[in-house]
Amino acid sequence: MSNIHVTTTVNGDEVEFLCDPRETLLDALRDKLNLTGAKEGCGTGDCGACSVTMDGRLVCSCLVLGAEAEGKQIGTVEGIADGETLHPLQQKFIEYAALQCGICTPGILVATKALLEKNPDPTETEVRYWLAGNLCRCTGYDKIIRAVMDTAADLRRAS
Amino acid sequence: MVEVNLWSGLRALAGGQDKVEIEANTVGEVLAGLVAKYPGLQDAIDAGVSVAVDGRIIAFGLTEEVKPDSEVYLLQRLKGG
Amino acid sequence: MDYHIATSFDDAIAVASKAQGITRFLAGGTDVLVQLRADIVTPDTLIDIKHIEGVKDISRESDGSWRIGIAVAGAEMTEHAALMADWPGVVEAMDLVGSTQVQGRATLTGNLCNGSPAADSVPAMVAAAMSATVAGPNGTRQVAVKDIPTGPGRSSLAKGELITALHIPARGTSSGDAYLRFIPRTEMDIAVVGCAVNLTLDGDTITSARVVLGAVAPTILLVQEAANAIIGTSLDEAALTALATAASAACNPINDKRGTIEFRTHVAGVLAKRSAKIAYERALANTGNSA
Amino acid sequence: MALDGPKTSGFTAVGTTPNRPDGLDKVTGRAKFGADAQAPGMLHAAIVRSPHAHARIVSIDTSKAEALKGVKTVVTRADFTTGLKGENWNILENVMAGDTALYDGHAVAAVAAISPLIARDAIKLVEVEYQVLPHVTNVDAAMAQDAPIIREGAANKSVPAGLHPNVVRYHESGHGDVDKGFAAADLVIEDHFTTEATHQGYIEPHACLAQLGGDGKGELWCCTQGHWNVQKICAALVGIETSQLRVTASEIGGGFGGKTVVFIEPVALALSRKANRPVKLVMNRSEVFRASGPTSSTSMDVKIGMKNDGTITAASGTFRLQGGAFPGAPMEFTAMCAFAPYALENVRQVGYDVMTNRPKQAAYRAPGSPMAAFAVESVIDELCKELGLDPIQTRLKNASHEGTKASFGPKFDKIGLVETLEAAKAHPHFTAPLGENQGRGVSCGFWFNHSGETSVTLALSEDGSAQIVVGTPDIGGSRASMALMAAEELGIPYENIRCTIADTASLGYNEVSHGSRVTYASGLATIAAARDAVKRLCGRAAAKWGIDEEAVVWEDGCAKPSGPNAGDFDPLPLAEITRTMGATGGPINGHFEATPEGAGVSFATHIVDAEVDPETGKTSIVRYTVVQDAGKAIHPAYVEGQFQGGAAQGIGWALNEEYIYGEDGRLQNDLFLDYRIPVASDLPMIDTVIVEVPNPGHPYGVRGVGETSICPPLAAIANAVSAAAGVRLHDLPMSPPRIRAALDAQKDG
Repeated sequence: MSNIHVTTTVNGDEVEFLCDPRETLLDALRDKLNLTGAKEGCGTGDCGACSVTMDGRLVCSCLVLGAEAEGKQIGTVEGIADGETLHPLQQKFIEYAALQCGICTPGILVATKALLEKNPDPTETEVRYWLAGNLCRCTGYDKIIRAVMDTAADLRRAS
Repeated sequence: MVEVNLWSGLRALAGGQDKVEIEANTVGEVLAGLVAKYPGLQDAIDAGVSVAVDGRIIAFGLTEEVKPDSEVYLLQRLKGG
Repeated sequence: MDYHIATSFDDAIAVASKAQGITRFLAGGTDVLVQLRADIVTPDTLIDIKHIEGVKDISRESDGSWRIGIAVAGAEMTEHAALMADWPGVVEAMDLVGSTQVQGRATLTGNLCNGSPAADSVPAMVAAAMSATVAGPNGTRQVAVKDIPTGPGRSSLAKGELITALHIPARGTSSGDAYLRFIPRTEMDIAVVGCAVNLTLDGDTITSARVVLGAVAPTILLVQEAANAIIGTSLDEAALTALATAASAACNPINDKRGTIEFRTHVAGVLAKRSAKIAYERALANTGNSA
Repeated sequence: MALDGPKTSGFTAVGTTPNRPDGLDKVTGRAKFGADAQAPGMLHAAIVRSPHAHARIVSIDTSKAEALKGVKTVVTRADFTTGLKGENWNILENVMAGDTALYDGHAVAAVAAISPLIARDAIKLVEVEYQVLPHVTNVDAAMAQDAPIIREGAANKSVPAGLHPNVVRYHESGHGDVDKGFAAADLVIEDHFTTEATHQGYIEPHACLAQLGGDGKGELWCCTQGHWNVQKICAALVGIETSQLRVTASEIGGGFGGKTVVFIEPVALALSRKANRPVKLVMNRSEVFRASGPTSSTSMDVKIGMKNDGTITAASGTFRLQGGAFPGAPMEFTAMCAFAPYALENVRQVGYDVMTNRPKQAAYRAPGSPMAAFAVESVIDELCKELGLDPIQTRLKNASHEGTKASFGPKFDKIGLVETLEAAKAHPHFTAPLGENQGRGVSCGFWFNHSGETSVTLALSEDGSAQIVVGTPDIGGSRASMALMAAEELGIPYENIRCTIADTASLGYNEVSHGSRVTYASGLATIAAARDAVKRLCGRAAAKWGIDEEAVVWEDGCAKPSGPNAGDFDPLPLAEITRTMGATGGPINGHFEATPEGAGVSFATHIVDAEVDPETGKTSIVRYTVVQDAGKAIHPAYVEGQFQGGAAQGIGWALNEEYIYGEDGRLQNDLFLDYRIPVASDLPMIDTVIVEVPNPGHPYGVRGVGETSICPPLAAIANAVSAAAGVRLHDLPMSPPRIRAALDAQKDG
């Protein structure tokens, strides 16, 4: 079995890893690069806990092969904060109690950050449909949606 | 003597009674007294019971006090999610 | 599993023709990877076709028709305003596949080649009379999308063949398309029933129509009787009732974890009516000025 | 602890909503969950699972798997302890099949290899020869005379003679004379209801990292609701002493009852011992659905008699629950919770625990209660409709209150059902206009709540900060609640307190985080430990001042003389005392080790509006309001979160979630694709009203809040859907095909 050598950029850092062709980007992030923020909740693209961005596009890292990351820009939850300054979404999620167990939180943060970059003024319905692929079993989504809407409003006021 | 109320499923194991008089000052003595009187209850008690004393549901504490006029109910051991 | 990045379609065809065992092409990968992870299909050869020139392009040809590259993701179609204006039914059908995340990867071609009778985009593609360019060791041919799936998980493509582009006809004036599906939740489910309608008007009278059902038979169904029920009408209540009856009559579904025979048969009629109404409104609004 | 009645006013920390201590870790991705642990030299494991619902295991040939490059070891049942009895035997049998595979997904062997891929490849090389046996997965079918027997002799003595051997436990309780009561009714309605098994649906699959040496000493890292329980069971199953196994609970990615038991942990330990290397074992989603612990499915009959004025004259119910291939379906809770909201003179409830060829059920949020409420509250709704009565007024008329003889026997202490009903009645939702095809449903729900063995240590630092060490894994923000309660007692800021979940070697025994017990029991223990520390702080002040310890009081974070007679001394702040504590008698800690008894029961009332598309049978939840008695909300935002989460899970259970078994006895929907939990776009905002009727058994009046919130939704939604569709739904989930079929049946009938 021959492994594939991959060079990619994760959260701005150029990294390299070797992977089996069957391994996913999620496997590579977690097992090769020690970035365990992305979680495997299903392995079938149904739960969104493994959400990352690839060249700016939101994807499930469980549905991307590690080999496909070659030459790409990958963004994970570990890259959302700027040093010790949290992204406004991260701050708001804590303040709004928008997480209980927190297993879905990395994926939801990556997904909502991508949403607000694309659409700074989403309606509640737009937020809900954008996040339909991010399952949360604890919160009933209420406080998550409120945190996202309020962050969006803050960011609009600030810009 | 304390009057102990059994759930009716236990009646068959307690001589057809669902109220049993036991000499007891604690929950532990209630349970020991029940088994002494009706050995058939041993399995059910071993499987886990809670005891409601005057409306307070005691899940474990064998040392909890029972008074002669206490309302005492045997309940199946509580657990949860 | 061998992973091969194809540099051209000829390269992909050459590798696929020589490959032993199971070969899969990787575009969006949202089906290939699920099947790989679940040990349903572990390909011996996986050919990544995303690096071939032009596969990410959406382009309007000189005759007004559209060419969709085989690695164009659903999200890229949704973001393409002119394509959306011409063929909202096709674009919305693709957009219904999976989550936002899946939309970042999944492709029309993949949805077609996966061979699921419940694939959302396929009824819309067939209603739109789309075609595919298929290339293989023996050359290139044009195939109607309708003729590509031959049963669950099966296609009419031969060994070494692959789709190199999809084509949507020019959107004439006074015509419109729509696709609706039924799922129990609001998102993330596989269609229990899907229905696409594409029609053209003369004034307020339907002059041509294609009605296509998904998830109610081993392959998607192009239902001529359903189209006949509304051609020549202005989609009045009687026509809608006849449409629903014809759509339900064409169904040959199964009972499974997603729905019953009775339910699918009934809902096919409901969706046919609702899709036809949307397509009709779009056709009325399509005066040709938008393009 | 002695209670003089709960503190009900003058709170400074309790009732505020500060940020949670684990918030930063969880929004930055660095919180370590079950699958995030690594160890040097770690192997990866995978489990071979039965593809049959019921089959005798004729032989297992592991030689090909063992020959695969990179495979280090394989275990089967032979690698576990023998001679276990009772529940430990059941657990072992479930963790690794013995002679017989009892359900689709039952573990039969496991492999450890140098990579997850090799382990997965290797399990395909383990050759198991099965002799397929007849199977049964439906509860009613499993009770029928011709049903295949899952295991002879599994029934206990409670089961009346003449029942099928698959009926393994029986419950009966009640009081009064139900026949007389029914005779006195103006209207009696009796109906049959079913619910399908659902899964807790936690997003984090079970995961663990185990290390066990030939010296009998082990380390285990796992996601669990209760690591002392894991320690006890795993030690027994692999045959080591309990104290030799140290278990650390990771951050837990949801549990809801499903992580109160063990599935993979003993397997990882056995592999580790045999390979003499650390072993990581992580379930995939399919394994979670097929082989963890879903809830029971039910078949229920409920009969209720009512006077024209709404008075309930009698109620009876029969509740049949299947709990998979082992005893334990929570039918006694179904029975005992069923009529608990109502003050009834005549009531009788019967429960059957039935074995089937399904995975061993585990607790799911108020185990057994939601199904009972579904049946009972549906019948009450029908009675109200037939008699033209208001649903809330009728429930108020019959509501249990302090002193009511509960349907399960004893008298209720102080409870808050009436208060939740009054709050629901006053809520604008209850009288808001409804749109076309919409209906409104109301339901009450009840759960006991639980306490259990609890240990807490509170340690003060020299700088005046405090650390609390608790043993109940934090599944919803409990570390914040503990810190709030300690801040309240110590009189220091919340931010100066850190709460940690200890491993099993660092604290005394703690029962599992279940039964809504954490804020009650660990909270009570935290308060007691803080008071213990305060007593020592007062002692140091007394010594310094040369007065009696009894003459010192603790107020606003300072020791003060209790009055003018005690002496005239400046208040001594906590940090002043701790600064010199090493020299004034040593470290100052507080402890609590006991089993608090006094978890108050709790009630909720939910209101829901549903819209049903009559053409497709699709239901949308358009408005939802939860009203629940929390006793006292320590961190109100997290209480709201529990209310909302329970409602959302209830919505899934009511509308779309179900275990679907095929004719072959295999689970057909073992992925989130077809096990349809609610997604963000399925739900509206969920309004909450926190009612506070203090629990006399807690110093601040806390009642557990985690579970009661899932009791009313099934019924409330069924009542709303039935009102919207104009036809009564008796079976969950109320999926679109079911609603369409009910509408068609009504039209034909």
